[in-house]
Amino acid sequence: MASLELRNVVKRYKSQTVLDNLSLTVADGETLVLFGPSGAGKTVLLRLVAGVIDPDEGKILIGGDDMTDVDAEFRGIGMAFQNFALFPHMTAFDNIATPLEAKRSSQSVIKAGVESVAKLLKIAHVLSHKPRALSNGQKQRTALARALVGSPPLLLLDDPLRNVDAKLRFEMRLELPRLLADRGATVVYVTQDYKEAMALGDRIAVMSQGVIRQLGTPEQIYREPANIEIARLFGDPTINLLDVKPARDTRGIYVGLSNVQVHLAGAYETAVGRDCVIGLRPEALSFVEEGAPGAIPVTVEAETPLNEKIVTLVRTVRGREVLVSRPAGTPGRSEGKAHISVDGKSALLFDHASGERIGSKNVVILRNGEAA
Amino acid sequence: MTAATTQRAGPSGFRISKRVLPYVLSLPALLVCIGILIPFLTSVVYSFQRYRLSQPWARQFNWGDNYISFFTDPKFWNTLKVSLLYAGTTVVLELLLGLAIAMLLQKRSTLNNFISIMLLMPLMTAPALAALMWKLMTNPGFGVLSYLASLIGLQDFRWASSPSTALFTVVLVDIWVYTPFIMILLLAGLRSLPTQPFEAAALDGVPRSFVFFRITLPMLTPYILTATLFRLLDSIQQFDIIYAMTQGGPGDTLTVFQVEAYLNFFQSTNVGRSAALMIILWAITYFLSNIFIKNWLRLRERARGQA
Amino acid sequence: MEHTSLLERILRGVALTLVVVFFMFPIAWIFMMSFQTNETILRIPPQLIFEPTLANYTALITGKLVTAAGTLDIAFMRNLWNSVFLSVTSVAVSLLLGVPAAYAFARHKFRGSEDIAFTLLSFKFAPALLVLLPLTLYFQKLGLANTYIGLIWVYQLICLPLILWIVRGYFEDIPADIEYAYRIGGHSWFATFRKIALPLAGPGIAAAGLLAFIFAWNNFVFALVLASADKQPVTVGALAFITSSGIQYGQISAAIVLSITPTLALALYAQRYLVEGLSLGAVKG
Amino acid sequence: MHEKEKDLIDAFLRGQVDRRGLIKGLGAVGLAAGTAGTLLNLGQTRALAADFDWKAHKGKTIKLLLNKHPYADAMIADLENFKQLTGMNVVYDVFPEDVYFDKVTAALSASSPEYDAFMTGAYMTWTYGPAGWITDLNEWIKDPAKTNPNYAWDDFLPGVKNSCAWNGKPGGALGSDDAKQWCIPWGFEQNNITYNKAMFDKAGVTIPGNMDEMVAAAAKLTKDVGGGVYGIGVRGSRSWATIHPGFLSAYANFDQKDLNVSADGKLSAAMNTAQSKAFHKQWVQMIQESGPKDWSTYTWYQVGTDLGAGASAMIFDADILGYFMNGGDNKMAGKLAFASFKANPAAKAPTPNIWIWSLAMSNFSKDKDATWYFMQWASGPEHGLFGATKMDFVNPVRQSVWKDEMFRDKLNKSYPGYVEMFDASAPGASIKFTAQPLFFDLTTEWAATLQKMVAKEVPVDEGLDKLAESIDGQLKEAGLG
Repeated sequence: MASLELRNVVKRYKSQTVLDNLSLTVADGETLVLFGPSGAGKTVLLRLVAGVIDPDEGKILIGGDDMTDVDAEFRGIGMAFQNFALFPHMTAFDNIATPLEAKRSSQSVIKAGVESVAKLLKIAHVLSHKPRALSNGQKQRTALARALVGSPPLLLLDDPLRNVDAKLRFEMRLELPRLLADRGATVVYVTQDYKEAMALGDRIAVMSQGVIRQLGTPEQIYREPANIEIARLFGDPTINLLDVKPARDTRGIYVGLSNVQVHLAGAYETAVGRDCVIGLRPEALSFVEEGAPGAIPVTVEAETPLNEKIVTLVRTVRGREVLVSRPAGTPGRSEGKAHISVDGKSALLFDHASGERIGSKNVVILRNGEAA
Repeated sequence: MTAATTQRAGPSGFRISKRVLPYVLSLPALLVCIGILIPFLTSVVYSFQRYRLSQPWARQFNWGDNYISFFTDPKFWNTLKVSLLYAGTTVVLELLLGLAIAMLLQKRSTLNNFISIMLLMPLMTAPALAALMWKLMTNPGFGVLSYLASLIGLQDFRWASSPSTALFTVVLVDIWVYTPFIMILLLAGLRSLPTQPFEAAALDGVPRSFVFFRITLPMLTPYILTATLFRLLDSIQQFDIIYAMTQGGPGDTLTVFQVEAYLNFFQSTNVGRSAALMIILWAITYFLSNIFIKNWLRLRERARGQA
Repeated sequence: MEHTSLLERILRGVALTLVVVFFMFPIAWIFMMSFQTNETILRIPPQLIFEPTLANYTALITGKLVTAAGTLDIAFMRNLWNSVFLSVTSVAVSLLLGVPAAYAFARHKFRGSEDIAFTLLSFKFAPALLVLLPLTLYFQKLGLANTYIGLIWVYQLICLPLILWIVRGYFEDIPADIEYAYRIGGHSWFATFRKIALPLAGPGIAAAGLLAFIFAWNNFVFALVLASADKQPVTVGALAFITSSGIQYGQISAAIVLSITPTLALALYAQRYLVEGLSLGAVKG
Repeated sequence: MHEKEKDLIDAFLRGQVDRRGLIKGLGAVGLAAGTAGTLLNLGQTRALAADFDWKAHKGKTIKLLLNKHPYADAMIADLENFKQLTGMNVVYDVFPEDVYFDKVTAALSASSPEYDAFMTGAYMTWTYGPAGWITDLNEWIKDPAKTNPNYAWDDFLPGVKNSCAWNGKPGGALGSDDAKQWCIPWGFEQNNITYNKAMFDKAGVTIPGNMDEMVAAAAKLTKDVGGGVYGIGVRGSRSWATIHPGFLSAYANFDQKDLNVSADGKLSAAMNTAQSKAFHKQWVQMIQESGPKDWSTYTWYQVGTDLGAGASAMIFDADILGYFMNGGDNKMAGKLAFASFKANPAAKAPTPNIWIWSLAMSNFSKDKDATWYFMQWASGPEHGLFGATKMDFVNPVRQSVWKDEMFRDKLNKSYPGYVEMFDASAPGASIKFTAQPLFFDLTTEWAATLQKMVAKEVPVDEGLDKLAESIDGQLKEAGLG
C-alpha cells in the first residue's frame, strides 16, 4: 500500500507562504497530476513528499504511516527531476543503479535490474556513457529509469518532459501511461502542459499560489473548470472569454452576443443581471450559413491549422475577437464575412468579479484545504 | 516485503537529527577557532592599557587613550590613508589583471593549463623572499630590472627608494605575487560557468562586450567577490613585502598598519598602542568584509533563485 | 566563441606572452641565480652569461655553507621537512574540519549559520601579531608552546577560513536536486556527502586546499614566535642566508627554487582539478 | 681519528695550511668545522681547569638563543671544550639575524623559561632590563665563589664594558657607579672607514680626515672612478640601524647629542642645534651627491654587498662589515683597507659609536648559577683568544686579545690598516646614545626624517625642528620629558 496523504501542510519561505494549509489524498495505484503555472508550489509539494524539505506545519502520510519526520531515504520513493539531476560523475548505468545499491542488492541483481529498466526505456545502448555524453532525451530516460528501477511504491515525477524536444515529448506522452500503469505504483506527476495532464492523470489537481484550486478527473477539469483561470489553462486553442450580462426570457436564461440571444443550458438563475464572463471553447463554435438560427455575423481575420484542427480568428460586429475551431477537412470560411453559432449547452459562465464558475454541478471545488 | 517496509527499518540505526546535523558539522571548526578568540580578547584588553614592556611599572588602564591619541596624530591618518590606498590599488589592479589573464586562459587546453600552473609560481614564493629578490633586481647597480629600465631610457628610476615611486614598486611586487591567486580562482569560476547562455548569445550574434558585461560578469560575481575579499583581507594587512622592501619608508611613505604595529610591538615594545592599532585594522577589515559577505550572500540567493 | 579573427588571436597571443614574461621573468632570473655565486650575481651591469655551479644546492642539501666568515652549519633540509610537515598536516586538519562545515553552511540554512560562518571568516581579519603575544603566554600554560600540535592549531587561522569559504561556494554551486535525487534513492546524508557532494566539489576542494597549502607554506611568523629552531619552516630557514657577512643571493635563490618545487609538483599533479572548476558540465548544461 | 684529518691538523699547526683551508679540508673528509676547532682548543681547556670548581653544575643542561653570526659560530666551534670542562650540556637555537630580535622579544615577553642566556645588543637591554627580562650580572661577576679567578673582568675594554651597564634611569649615564651590568660584551663593532684602495688611487683620492674631506672625497670618487661606482656607502633604511653607525659616530664627534638630560632627570630632544643642523646638511648633501641611488633601502647588507662587489668606493660603517667584505667570495676580497675617521677637525680623536653583541641572562632562567658558568666561559679570555685567532671573532672585547701578537699579525697580514684603525679609535669608542626606553621610537623617526631630507621632501632645518618637537612630545607622553 502506498497511498499518499497530505494533511493541512503549510510551507513558508521567509514571509512568503508557498503552500497554504494544503490537504490532498492520492489513492494507491492512482496517478495524480499536479498542474499549474510555475511558482504555484507544485515542486515544493513534491519535495515535501520526498522528504528533502520539511513542512512548517501539517503531516505527510505514505501508505498510512506518518512520514513527516522521516528522512528522505526511508520513504521508499522514486523521483524524477525536471532538470534530470543526474550524477555527472557517474555513467548512466551507475546513475540508474544508485537506488539498488542503497538496498545493498547484489551485483547481479543490480545489473539485471538496471538492464531491464534500460531496455524498457530504450537506453540500453548508452549505459556506459556519462551524462555529458547523453542527448537530452537519453538524459530524461536515464532519470526516469533511475526513479523506476527500485520499483518504488510511490513515484514522484517533476515535469520530466519539460526539458526535452517536442518529438520526444509526444512519444513519451504516449508511452508513459502504459509504463506507469504496468508498474502499479502510485504516481504524483507535475506538469505545466495541460495535454500531458489530460493524457496522464487519473485525476488532476490544479494549483496556483500554493493552493489546490480544483481537483478532478481530466474530463471534469475540462468540462467544468472551477474558474476562469483553469478554463484558460486547459484547452488549445484557449477558451474564448467574453463579458456578458445574462438575462431571462421565456425560453430561459440567455446572454446577448452581437445582438443574438444565446440561450444557456444550466442552472444559472443566480447569474441573471450580474456581470459575467462567458467561456466558449473554440470547438463549441461553428460556422453556419447566414440566416441559420442564432447565427452571429463575424468577419474572418485569420486562419491557422493546429494539429488536426483549423483555428479561425474572427471578429464580431462589436469588435470582439473570437477563436473558432473545427476539425481539419470540414467546411469553413477563410476570409470575408461569415456567420457562427454557439453551442449554448457547452458554454461556461463565470462571475466577472471573482472569476468563479457559476452553477457548478458535478464539480469539486477545493478551497482552503477542505475537500468537498 | 515492499521497499518501503525494508527501508523503514532504517531509522533505528545511526542517525543524526536533521536539526542537529549542521551544528555537528560546523562546530569542530568553530571550536578550533574559538581557541584563538581568547588571545584576541586579551589583546583587546591590552589596547585599553598604557602598556609598554619597557615600563612595566607604568602599566595601567588608560581606557580609550590609545585610541583617542590617534585622532590627533597625523601619522595615524597617514597610516590609514596609505593602508587603504595600498589595499585599494593592489586589489583593483590584481582583480583586473587576474580577470584578464583568466579570460585569456579560459579555453581548456594543455598549454593553457600548464601556463596557469606556472603562473602560480610567484604565489609559491614566500613574499618576504620575493621582496628580497625584487630588491636585488631593482638595485641600481646589480639589478636586472634597473638595467632593463635604463635601456628604455629610465636611467634614474629609483624604485622603492624614492617617495614618488615607492608605492608603485611595492604594489608591483604585490601584483606579481598575488595576481595568480585571483587568476586561479577566477579561472576555476569561468570554467564552471554553464555554457548554454554563451552559446545562445553567440547564435544570436550578441556583441561580445554585451556578453561580457551582461552574462560573464554577473555570473562570475560570486567568484570575484570571494577572491577580492580574501585578497583585500590580506592586502590591507600587508607586511612582508613592504617591510622587506622599504621598512615603511622612505620617510613615512609606506607606514601601513602592520608595519606601524610591528614597529610599535617589536621595537618600541609599546604593546598598548600596537594592540590599539591592530584593533582598528581589525575593525576596518570587519566592516569591509561585512559589506562583501552581505553582497555575496545576496548574489548567491539570487543565483539560486534563477536556478 | 570559435569565431575568433586572426587579429584577435594575435592580440591574445601577444597579451599572454606579456603576462608570461612579467610573471615568469623574475622566477627565471631566480632560477639562474641559483646556479651562480655572489661573484657573478653581483655584476654591474647584470649579465646573462655565467658559469653554472651546483655549489648552492650542494650547500643546502649537505647543510654546509662556506661564507666569508667560515663554514656555517645550516638546517635547510630540516626546515624544508618542517614546512612539508606543517603545511600538509595543517591543510589536512583544515580540510577535515572545514569541508564538513562548509557543507553545513552551503546546504543547511540553520539558525545562526551565517553568523558562525562569518565568525570563522573573521579570524582571518585578526592580524597575526594581534593574537601572537597573548597566544604565546597561553600556549606556555597549556604546554603547547614549541609543539607541532600547537603550530598546526595556529595554522588553522590561515587555512581554515580560506578552505571554508571557497569550498562553501563550490558546494552551493552543486544543484541541490542532485543530492536530493541520491537521498531519495535511499542513501543517508553521509553517503550523499561522500559519494555526490565531495566528488562534485572535488576540484574546488583541491583548489582551496592548494591555496591554503601555499599560504601555510609561506607563513613564518607563527613558527618563529611559537617554536624553537628545530621546528622552523623553510621561510625562516631561507633567511639564514642573510648573514652578517653578506646576503648569499645564490643560496637564497636555490632555497626559493627548492621551496617552490614541492608546491609546484603538487600543483602540476592536481592541475586538472585546479583549473577545472566544478565538474558539473552536464548538469549546468 | 683518520690519518687524513691528523695530517691536516698537523699541517695547520706547522703553518702550511691556513685556517680556512684547514676547515675546508676537514669538511671534505667529513668533519664539521666545530669539531676541528675543538681539537685545536683542547690544550687551552686543560689549563683553564685550575683553581676553580668547574664541575659544580655537572649534568645540567642550559639552552641558548643565538643569532646566526660569526661570534655564535666561533662559540659553537669551541663548545665541546666547555662541555668537557664542566660536564654540563649546552643546547642552542640559532635564528637568522633578520628575525632574531623578534624571536627574543617574543620569547622574553612571554616570560618563557626556555632559554637561559641569549645574544643581544646593548641597546636592546634598555628595553629588556627595565622590563625585568634580564638579570643584573654584577651579582655573579663580583662573587669569587661563582666566577673563576682567571676571568679578569678588568681585561674588558672599559668603553665597551661600561656601555653595557646602565642604572635603568632614563638618561642615566652608562657605566655609572650604580649601573647594573645587563649584559657581558662579547664582540663589538666600531664605525670607521673601509675603502677600496684601487679606486682611491684611480680617482687620486686620499683617506678623508674630516667631514668636509669625506664629502669632497666621496664626490670625487663618484665622478672619477666610473663604471657606476659611487663614493660612499652608508645605511639609509627607515630604522634605528641607520642612525647608529657612521652617522652617529660623526655626529658625536661634533659633541652633538641625541637628547639632553636636565638636572632633574627630564629628557628633551637635542638634535635641532645649529651645529647639528649644519652637520645634517652636510650628511644629506653627501648622500645626495655620492651615496647609493637607492640609499633609503640600504641596510647593513646592501652597504656591505656594494663594497664587496665593487659598487662603492668606501663605506663609513662597522669595521667588521669591511672585514667580512675583505674575505669570502667577494669580488673585492683582499683589496680593501681600513682607516679610522675623525669627522670634526677640532676633535682630538675619533669617537665611534659602537654596536656590542653581548650575552645576557634571562630572568626566567631556572638555573642562573649554571647559566653563569657558561657565560663566564664564553666571555672568558681563552675563548676570546680562540675566537679571534682561529675564527672570525672580531672585534674582541678584551684588551689581552688585542695585545696578542698572533691576532695582530693575522689582521695585519690580510686587513691593512685594521689594527691601526682600532688602536686610534678604541679609546673613544662607546655608545653615544642616551640610554632610555624610547630608543627605538626616536631613532626610527630620526631615520625617517633623514629619508625625507635626502628625498628633499623637507628642508633640513625644518625637518629637525619638527623631529625635535615630535620627540619632545613622545618623551612627555611616556613620562620621561
